[in-house]
Amino acid sequence: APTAAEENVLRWSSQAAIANLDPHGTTGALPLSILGNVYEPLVGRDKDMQLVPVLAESWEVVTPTTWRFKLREGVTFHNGNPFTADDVIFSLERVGNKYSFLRDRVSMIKEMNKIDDLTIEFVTNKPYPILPQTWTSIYMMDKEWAEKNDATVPSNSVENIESFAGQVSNGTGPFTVVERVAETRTVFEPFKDYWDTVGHNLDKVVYLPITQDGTRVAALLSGEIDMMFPVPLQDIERLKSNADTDVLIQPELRTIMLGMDQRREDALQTEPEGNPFKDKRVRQAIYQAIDINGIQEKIMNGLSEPAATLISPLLFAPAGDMQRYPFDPEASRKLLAEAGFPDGFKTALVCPNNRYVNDERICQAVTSMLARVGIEIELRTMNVSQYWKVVGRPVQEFAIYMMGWTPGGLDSYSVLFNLMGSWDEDSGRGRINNGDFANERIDEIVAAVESETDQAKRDALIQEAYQIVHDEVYYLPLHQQAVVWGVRNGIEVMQRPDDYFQYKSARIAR
Amino acid sequence: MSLLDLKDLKIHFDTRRGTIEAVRGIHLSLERGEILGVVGESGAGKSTIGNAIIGLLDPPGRIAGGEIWFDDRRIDTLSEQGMRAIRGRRIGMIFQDPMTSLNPLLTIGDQIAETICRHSDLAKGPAMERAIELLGEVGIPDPSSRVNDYPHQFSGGMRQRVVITLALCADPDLVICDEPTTALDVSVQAQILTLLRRLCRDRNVGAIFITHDMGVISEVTDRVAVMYRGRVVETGKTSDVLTHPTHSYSKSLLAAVPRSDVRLDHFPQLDYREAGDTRAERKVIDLATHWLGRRAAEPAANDTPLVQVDNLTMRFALHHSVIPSWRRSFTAVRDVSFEIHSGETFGLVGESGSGKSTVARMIAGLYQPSFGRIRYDGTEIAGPEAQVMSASMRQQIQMIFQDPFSSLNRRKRVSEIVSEPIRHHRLAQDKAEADAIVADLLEHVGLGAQAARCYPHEFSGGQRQRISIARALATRPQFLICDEPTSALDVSIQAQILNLLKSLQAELGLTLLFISHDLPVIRQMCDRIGVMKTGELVEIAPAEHLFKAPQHPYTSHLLSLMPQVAGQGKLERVNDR
Amino acid sequence: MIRYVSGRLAQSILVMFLVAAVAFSLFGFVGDPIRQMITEDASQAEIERLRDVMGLNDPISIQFWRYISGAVQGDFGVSYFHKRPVGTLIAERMPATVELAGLSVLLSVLIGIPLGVYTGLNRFGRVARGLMAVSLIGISIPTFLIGIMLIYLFSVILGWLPSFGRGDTVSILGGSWSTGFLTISGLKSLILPSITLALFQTTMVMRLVRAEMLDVMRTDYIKFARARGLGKRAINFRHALKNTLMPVVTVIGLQLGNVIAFAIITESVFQWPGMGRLFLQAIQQVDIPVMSAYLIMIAFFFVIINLITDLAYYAIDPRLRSNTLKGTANA
Amino acid sequence: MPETSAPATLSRWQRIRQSDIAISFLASPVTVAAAVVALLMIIASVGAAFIAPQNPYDMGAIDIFDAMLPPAWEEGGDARFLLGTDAIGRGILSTILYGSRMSIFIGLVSVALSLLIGVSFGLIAGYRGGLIDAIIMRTAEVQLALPTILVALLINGILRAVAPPSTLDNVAILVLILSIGLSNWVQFARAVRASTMVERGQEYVLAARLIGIGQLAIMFRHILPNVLGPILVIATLNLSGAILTEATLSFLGVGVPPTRPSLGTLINDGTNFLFSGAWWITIFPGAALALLVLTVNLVGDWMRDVLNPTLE
Ligand SMILES: Nc1ncnc2c1ncn2[C@@H]1O[C@H](COP(=O)(O)OP(=O)(O)OP(=O)(O)O)[C@@H](O)[C@H]1O
Ligand SMILES: Nc1ncnc2c1ncn2[C@@H]1O[C@H](COP(=O)(O)OP(=O)(O)OP(=O)(O)O)[C@@H](O)[C@H]1O
Ligand SMILES: [Mg+2]
Ligand SMILES: [Mg+2]
Repeated sequence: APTAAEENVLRWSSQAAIANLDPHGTTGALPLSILGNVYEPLVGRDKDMQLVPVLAESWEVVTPTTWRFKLREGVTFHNGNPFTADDVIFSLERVGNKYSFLRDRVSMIKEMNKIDDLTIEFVTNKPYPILPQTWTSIYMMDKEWAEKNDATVPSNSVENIESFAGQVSNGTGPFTVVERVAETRTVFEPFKDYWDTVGHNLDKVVYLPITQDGTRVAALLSGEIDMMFPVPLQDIERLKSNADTDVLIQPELRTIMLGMDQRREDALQTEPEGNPFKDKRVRQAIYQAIDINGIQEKIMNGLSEPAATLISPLLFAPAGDMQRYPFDPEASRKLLAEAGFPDGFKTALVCPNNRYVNDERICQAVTSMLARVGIEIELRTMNVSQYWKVVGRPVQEFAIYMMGWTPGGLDSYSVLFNLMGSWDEDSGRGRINNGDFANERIDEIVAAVESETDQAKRDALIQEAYQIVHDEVYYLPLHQQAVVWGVRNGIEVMQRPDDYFQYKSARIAR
Repeated sequence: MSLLDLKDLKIHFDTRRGTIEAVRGIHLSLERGEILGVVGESGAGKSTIGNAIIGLLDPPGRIAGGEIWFDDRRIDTLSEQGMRAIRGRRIGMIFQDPMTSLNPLLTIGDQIAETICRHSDLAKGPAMERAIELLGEVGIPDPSSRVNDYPHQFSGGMRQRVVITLALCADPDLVICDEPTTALDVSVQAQILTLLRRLCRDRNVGAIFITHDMGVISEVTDRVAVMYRGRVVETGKTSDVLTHPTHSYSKSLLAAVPRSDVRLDHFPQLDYREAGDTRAERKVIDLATHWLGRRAAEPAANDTPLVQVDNLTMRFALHHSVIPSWRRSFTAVRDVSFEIHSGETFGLVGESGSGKSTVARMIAGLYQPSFGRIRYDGTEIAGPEAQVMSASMRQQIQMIFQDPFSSLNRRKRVSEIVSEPIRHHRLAQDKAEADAIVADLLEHVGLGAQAARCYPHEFSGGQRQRISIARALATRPQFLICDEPTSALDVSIQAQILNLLKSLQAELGLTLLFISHDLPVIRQMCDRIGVMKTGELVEIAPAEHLFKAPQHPYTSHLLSLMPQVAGQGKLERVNDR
Repeated sequence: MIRYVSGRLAQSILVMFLVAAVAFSLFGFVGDPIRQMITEDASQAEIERLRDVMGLNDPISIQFWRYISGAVQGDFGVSYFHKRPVGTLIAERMPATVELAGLSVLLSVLIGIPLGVYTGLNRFGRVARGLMAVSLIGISIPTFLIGIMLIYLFSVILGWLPSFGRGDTVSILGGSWSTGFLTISGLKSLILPSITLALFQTTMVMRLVRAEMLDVMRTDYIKFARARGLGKRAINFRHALKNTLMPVVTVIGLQLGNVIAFAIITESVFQWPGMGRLFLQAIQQVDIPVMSAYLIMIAFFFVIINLITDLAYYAIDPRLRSNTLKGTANA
Repeated sequence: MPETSAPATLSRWQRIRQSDIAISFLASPVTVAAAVVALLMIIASVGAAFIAPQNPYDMGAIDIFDAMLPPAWEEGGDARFLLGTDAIGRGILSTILYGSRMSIFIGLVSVALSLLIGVSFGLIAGYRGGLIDAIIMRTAEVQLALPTILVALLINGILRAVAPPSTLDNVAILVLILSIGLSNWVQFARAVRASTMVERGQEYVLAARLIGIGQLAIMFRHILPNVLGPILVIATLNLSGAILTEATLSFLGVGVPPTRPSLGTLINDGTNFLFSGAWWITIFPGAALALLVLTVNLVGDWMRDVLNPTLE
């Protein structure tokens, strides 16, 4: 065995500790991404976000409501058990547990039929064209192991159950967890019997969470860690100018936007009385008063992609062809005057202050830009745990609010259904349409897209919906932020737009 | 060469209001084995000299001129380091105030033992044994258990004895005693004086003895210096000065010494005023027109005694415990009963630690008696059926505390301290009137209206005692408890104040409970006297009766020990039985 | 004595109950736990379902009752966020915090008291005045700034000390306690955070001791102690210092409690795996079981600390032991 | 006994000049300097609207393209912004001026609040003892266990529920003052109580009781001046704590709005830029705060000494 000095140890850091190793016990993007090195889904994504087979070799739609998945052969769990259809059924049932917070992801399943050990059929309640996309972070567990260790249900705080799987892992992934000290570190080692060939040359990976941005940057600078993300935008220069470190940058998938209250008769904290946001001219005036390039240059250090609509062109290529309304305070003032506000009006904006990259600063900049066309804004920012409560249904305490959205399954449908459709309590359509605008045509498109399997037709419908939102200025899209990783020289990692760090693609150059 | 030489010593206090010349160039010298008495006006600078010798002047005091020589070395210029080698070891010091001289957080034994350890090579254990021995020598009963007590558990006189022990425990060559026996009963006082004398004679120790008690001066000192306003006005052999004073201040002082042989109507008072004294002329009070004479309501004259004390018992818990047998308590007052009639002065004498102050405090309502009851003017104020004292009753009962140092709030000006009762009981129409009353009261206790602006720490011991008296008088009380009211006062001021009390009594029927160790004063002041010993009241008798024919052996023992001033007629001792 | 202590402990149950009650009544203001746990694109129906399942739709009083009846049996629930029993979570993080807090309070006492004595004695000395001014730096610069600057200097530029974490720890006491005091890296890791944390308290202790020293040095018993020729050390430390201790003990007690309970900023800056971070996380994640248990524990902590401080008063000042004044205050 | 006599008639000004406080104040040049600096800072912040080159609270006047400018004397600096600008283009100098007003106000008022509550409770608990003491001290323990953050959220929640929306701005400040004030009273209470327990047995207290002075008056007029020493120390030290806590609370959305930054918020934000070289965002406000704290403490030290007449 190599001695400690020769070992290739990769120490890296990000914001949050892995609270729990149970792959079905968390919904956080970071823990799920880290666990992705230990556990694997049936279907994954490559670095361009394209679907790739992982534990499923292939899948097909048998009928609009029936999917057949063919499982990979020769896959074993870390404990040596073979991976079979039973494990899939077990895992999906486990995810569907009453207390699971991921239950949404499998609630469309009506039944699961094991055809043979490596084939399985899923029947959905209604056509569900994005089934594989939805499951990219549903990880497979070993049924036998779980049953033996009494880990058949994920941990939950209602029945005070702590799952065994929360502390010990047994996946099929390329790495195993060998040591864990709460809040301090998690140590991974390669899994020798991994089914796939791997390109990495690591002997050990140590994950060291560091919450504070400054400390994390310092740790990279001082050489205590080899790689970390996210890098605060203002520290990019510092890492670049340091001889031993560098940064990797990629656009992210999330789109940041502003929404407005278009439901209340009297918008909150708005003077004069009434709801100016019901008037499209006002919405457009606000749109055109925002200097997105200024924000990009001064607040995002040039690292943002101004967005013309609610989805990244990486996820929906036609979005790249759409154009923003130009920044034009003159036009904006004129529109306001036409709408009956020649002297502007007073209103309020709520923003999170620890959710998106430089969220608070963006809102301050917007506040100042709007002030220049006469819209006086009362800005309130808060921590995200407060934020969702204030902004989300049913409280919706805002006049203008900020929000960022990465579509679930990376498909436009999620945007259409959640953000653009009008609120429908039964189906949950328009759930995140917090501003509560309603457009019949969009609702029709949502319904059509849901079961449209012809890709071209579907894309056309989606584009039409985006166009309506643009024309009616229902939202004020801002930009896609960037993913920035800091690395020490000599470390090669594959950066992905979804911030997933796959150990199997990392190399340490000697 | 003499042991101690003060050459033209000047001491100044630079205060915010200007410089106070406390000592204005004095010359004094002291031989080995000699005892020098220092007497004089309260505030004359006696304590200041003592402090200066040992290098511990209170800031902002400073030696403004002159030299101090000790054992052929000049010591006023010594470094702190150098002084430390002298203090305690070569010069022992007893400060005027025994109550605050002891660290409240350390036991008596610890404080003595640490001093012994510091100045000898005894280990802690033997030092503690020595401490017990020394405490026994100064007459603390049961010293081996009381070494573990804390200062607040000791009576004033007992603390004073501890302080004496502390000053003497390292066998110094010079002791400075600043009123070492004021809080002591005559028997302990005699014991201490003998001890000091023996020390000086046998071991050739020099002593400076600051006191107001002419009897003590006459009994122990070899030479005496009389001080007035920062100067030594007269020095000489004790017997010469006491019998043939030359300076007129000395004369006025001696004239005021209370007689122990006959009872007089008033204390003799002779005023001496130096040219240049800015203080106002001493005023004779006319109670018919004076503020103090204005009374809210005359007490109904009836036959019931004003104060009635029945079976009073006080127990102090020494050790708390859940387990009853572990609890220790100390019975300071046991089964004391007496009554005081309206317009009378009731004296309380007795050995130090016998519970006099405790009785006084219980009557004043400051301590809750463990058993027994107290009635004031017919109303029960302590006991099983006690009522809450009304404001007017509060106004009627006042007390002068034994310790003038700690009974004044150190953060308040004298004006606030004295005017507080006036303001509280709304005895003045407005602030101006209150201020006038305060000024007047301060004049009458011999401080001068200027004093109102100062803080207590700026005063000498006797001056503080007078502030305390002024405060007690400010409510125009009906019943005044005096716990050693004049112990720190020179006899001339003492006479002035006691005369004031007497005239208040004569014209307004003031009732007094008078606690003192000074038997001549007691004789002059009291109508009836109670004698206390170890918590019990052993005898009550009319004053003259008691002095002439004491009943209890303890009483006669006390009387026999009364120090005598040379030149005054000896007390005719009537043997008991 | 025994009765006093047991009485106080009995009162502490009331305190803990009250803390739990207050805590529960304010959880409504902290945020919505479900939203913290679920994916952002979860459906409304799913959110409602989970609310129901988790009992969050029940009236607060019922939730409180449920919690308290569990707590009485020693069951503080499972964390929403960590999905682990709250007791375990706290126990895991306790050693880190206690060691850091203990060390920094110790530092502040060991440095603050001598400096306080010194500055009190040399009121007008140049060094003393300098110290007084410098000491203010510790409190006028925010903790996080000090922390970051220390990291920058000692980790990034000099590379002497680790910038985060606890270093290597060793399990002692049968594995129930992990200590950083027994390894080199553990000790090195303690340096920066404990200095950061100790700065404020050192200033506080120093200034308090100085203030009290100034008063005490003017008392008659100190003068008399000097007149007896006692040594400088005996006077300054045995006589004077002891008389300054009441407020100092009070404040040290409170600070120790505060540091253990809420050393959030220091723990965050240095990624110290302690209870402060656990609590901050709990607030951000609206992790009600953790918050409640934590607050109850802290309440108990303060009860104990205050009890010890009160006992210390009696140990320090014999005058408090005498009962002459009891009940007479209103006579 | 002092015999230097003061002239009988003094003009008011003379009397003020001759008062103890004035004399000792003028005798201490450091204190005078500190007081002058503190006063200047307070005046500057109150008069920020007249002194500051820009109005950082006027969002319309802020230009994002001015963001992150270094101080005027550095390369790339702009003469309009003497001390540089922050991340959204506010002049640091102007923001310090405007921000200290908020910070000083919140700091002073909240410390005064905790002082008031703490000293009163401490005196009562220490003087009365028994049941009252137990109740007050147990309340204190409940308070201790609740961190400022939660108290702030609670008060915020309650006030927002009861206050009309138009007053929400002021509510934010009220929330800050109340929550910081309420979180800190225990320190004062316990320190005062400790000293009061000792003082209440002193003879001067007995003397006051004898006069018949009420318990409250004894506590506040007699005992309080004697236990004030540690209190002033704690109070002056708490001032900076309060100012910085305010910034921490803003993070939760209960503080001042980010468009009206306080000194604390400014420092807080600025730390994010330390590594990137934009030191001015945090260093200048930090220095302003340090200066304020320093001067307040110097004046506090002096005041402590003046209130103690035995120190000359
Ligand atoms: N707080 C206390 N705790 C315990 N014992 C006490 C306390 N106060 C007084 N004593 C004891 O009670 C006894 C009587 O004390 P008290 O002060 O009444 O004596 P006294 O007659 O006034 O003596 P002196 O003439 O010396 O002042 C003494 O033995 C003293 O030690
Ligand atoms: N700290 C001080 N500040 C100002 N003046 C002081 C101070 N201490 C003492 N004095 C003054 O010095 C003078 C002498 O005081 P000292 O204590 O020596 O008098 P004394 O002769 O001992 O009087 P007594 O017999 O009353 O004790 C007094 O007039 C007093 O007012
Ligand atoms: Mg004297
Ligand atoms: Mg007595």
